[in-house]
Amino acid sequence: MSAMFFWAFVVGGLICVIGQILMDVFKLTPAHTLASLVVAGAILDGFGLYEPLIDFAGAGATIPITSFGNSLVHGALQEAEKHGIIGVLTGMFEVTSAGISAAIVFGFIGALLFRPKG
Amino acid sequence: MLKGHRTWVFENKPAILSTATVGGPFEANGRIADDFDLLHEDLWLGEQSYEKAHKVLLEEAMFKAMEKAGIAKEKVQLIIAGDLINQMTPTNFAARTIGAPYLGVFGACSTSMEGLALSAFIVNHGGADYILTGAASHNAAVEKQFRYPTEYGGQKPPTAQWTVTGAGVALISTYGDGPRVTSATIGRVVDMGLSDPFNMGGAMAPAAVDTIEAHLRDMQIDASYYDLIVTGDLGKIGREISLDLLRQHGMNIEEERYQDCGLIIYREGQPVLSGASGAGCSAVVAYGHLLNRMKRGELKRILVVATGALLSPLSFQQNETIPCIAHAVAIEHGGDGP
Amino acid sequence: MANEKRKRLTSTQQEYHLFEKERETKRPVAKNCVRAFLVGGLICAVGQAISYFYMYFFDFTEQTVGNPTVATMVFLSMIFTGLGVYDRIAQFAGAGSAVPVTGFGNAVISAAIEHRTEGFVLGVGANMFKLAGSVILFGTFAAFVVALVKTVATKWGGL
Amino acid sequence: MSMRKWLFATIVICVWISGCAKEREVKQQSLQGSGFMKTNTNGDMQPDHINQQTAEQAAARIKAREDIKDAVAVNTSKKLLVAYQIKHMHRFYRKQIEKEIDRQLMHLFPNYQIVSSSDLKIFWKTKELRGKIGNKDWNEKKTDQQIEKIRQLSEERT
Repeated sequence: MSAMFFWAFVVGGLICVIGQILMDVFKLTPAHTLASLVVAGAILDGFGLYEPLIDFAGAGATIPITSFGNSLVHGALQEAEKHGIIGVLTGMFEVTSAGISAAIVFGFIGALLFRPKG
Repeated sequence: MLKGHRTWVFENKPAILSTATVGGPFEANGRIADDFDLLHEDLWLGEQSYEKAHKVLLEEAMFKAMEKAGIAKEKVQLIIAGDLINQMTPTNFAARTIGAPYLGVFGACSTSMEGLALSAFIVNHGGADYILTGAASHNAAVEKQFRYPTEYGGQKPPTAQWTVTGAGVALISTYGDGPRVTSATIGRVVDMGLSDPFNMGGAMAPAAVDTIEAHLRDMQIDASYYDLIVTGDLGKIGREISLDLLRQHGMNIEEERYQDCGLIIYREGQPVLSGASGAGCSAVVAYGHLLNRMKRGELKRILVVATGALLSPLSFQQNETIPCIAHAVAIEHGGDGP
Repeated sequence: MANEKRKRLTSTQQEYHLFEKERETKRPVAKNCVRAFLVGGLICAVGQAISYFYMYFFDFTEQTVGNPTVATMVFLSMIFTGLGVYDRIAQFAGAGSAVPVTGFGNAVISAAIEHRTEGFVLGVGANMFKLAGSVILFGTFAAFVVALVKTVATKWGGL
Repeated sequence: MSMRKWLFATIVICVWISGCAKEREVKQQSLQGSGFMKTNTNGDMQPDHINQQTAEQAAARIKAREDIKDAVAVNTSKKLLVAYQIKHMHRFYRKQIEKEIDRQLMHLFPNYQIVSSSDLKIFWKTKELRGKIGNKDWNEKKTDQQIEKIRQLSEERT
């Protein structure tokens, strides 16, 4: 289990370093950086490479935003298996709903509770 | 009266009767906290929104300036002011409160000197007896509009600058005593093709250089005529670049006599990266700190060159470069001009 | 794109670019990367701890623990954002706090908090995704393309 | 400034400590679990309890693989539940290893319905169940139900 923590730290940290390089060296805005990483995650899953990374690094691969692209592809593929090509469209948010719905719900609660501190 | 190509000389020598500056909590921890008339502990100023707080900053500075000069608001014949928020609503609302005739001006961070130049011109030619001029900015309101939500975690590069929360207002008149506004040079838009909104200093430096050179050329004076040439908000990088540019152009200028409002206002160690910026930056430093130093006799003649980056978030997203401008106004003690 | 931009510039502008670049404070890339690694790694390790917590005390498996973990991380992100701490951490950590899902949460929540003054419908509702929206758009579209290609390839390409 | 630094440091430490605390917690718990199991296996086996020979054999077979760290198994007369942990450096190939082990088990124990998983949660659950089998009031029916429950859990997907 401690190996899991170690690799989660290392892999998660490395994905963040890639993001930092995109921002600092390629001068991308944070929004561009995150969008690029999400697309990268989706493509990696297309090649079947992201799941093994999750098996290996656990939260180190599921917590970075790249996993968002991965789960979108996963949902789409799962549904596609069941319902054919139309499943690609309908299954997309099946797996990712947690991140988005949590962000929406907590975003609203946050707006009720807090004011920007500046 | 026009002198040279684009410099006005004010032969009636309008006086700055009084000034007032208001700042926020971050400024209260800064280097020139003592030069503020009013400092707020709360970034919200007790208001419902940052935009409202922004309006209050300017209102308070205006009332304070009138109070210090002993001029009732009915006697003010014109307000020339501006800020950075869309359609200048904070200034519009502040002008509504005062109720005097009002001209809103936008020159981004150069608004303070744009307003002062216009006010001096109008007063000089008898267009008004008393004019209130000023500029304000509010860190959170400006960040919200130009960058990201204030609580958003985006790392700012070392070239970025910190928007001042503050308002500086001056009351201009030909009657009465005070430092005199002797001349002003209106800048032209200079665009050197830079497009990084997190590096305004680098973009604005050529505009400042252009205006300083034009002013000295038009007035046929040397840089050493002024005890201090102070730029608006070039920050560390912009100041260095403009100093190098001036020297490259053969201008003899001493390091200590060439300063930047964006570097004066905050203390070393405050997390402002390259320095301060914002419409309020040159306004609070010039109308507060610098005029106080003139009153104490430390400075006799200063040239304030307020710099502005005339971009919007939209123009940046559409890949436009950053057009920049700088307006210079000479303020002299007692007003014995050249 | 950068080259195209440069071509449009006059020679004076190009000259100034070089002049300016020489004097510009460089981004401390190496330092930033180390910080991003440490903070990003730490956030992921916390995520790992949370998922073990859920696995141990509730009936979640490694397969299903992702959702509650992500939700908890976004919740923590809300607390830190609301207290005005997340942007401070981010100035230190850079991508280290932006890339994990907490950064996604921060983008949504900071926009929501910021625009509360414009009301809950036109302010919070309309602006919530002004930063994070692009992540959802590009993620969804890329996933659509990838999944489509893969489905078509396996069905008719005999892969 | 110093205030801000302090605040930041505090948060980092808090987050870190809470992370570590959780880890320790989990570790302790899992240690307790293994102790629990030991006392039970060492205890006297009741004759009317289900014969766990198949399970022992399966666990030993899986444990013998070089990519497996630990394995635990439970069986009834019809079902065989095997849970195992893959060595960390082999986790990249988790899917292949799972398939291989499935095939291996089916080959070795063709008379059983096989449920196998490399999931940590399933491992914990199986271990717990293995411990319970020694209890007096435990019977085959209960084991069967439990195996069914674990199978369902292991098949859950998000």
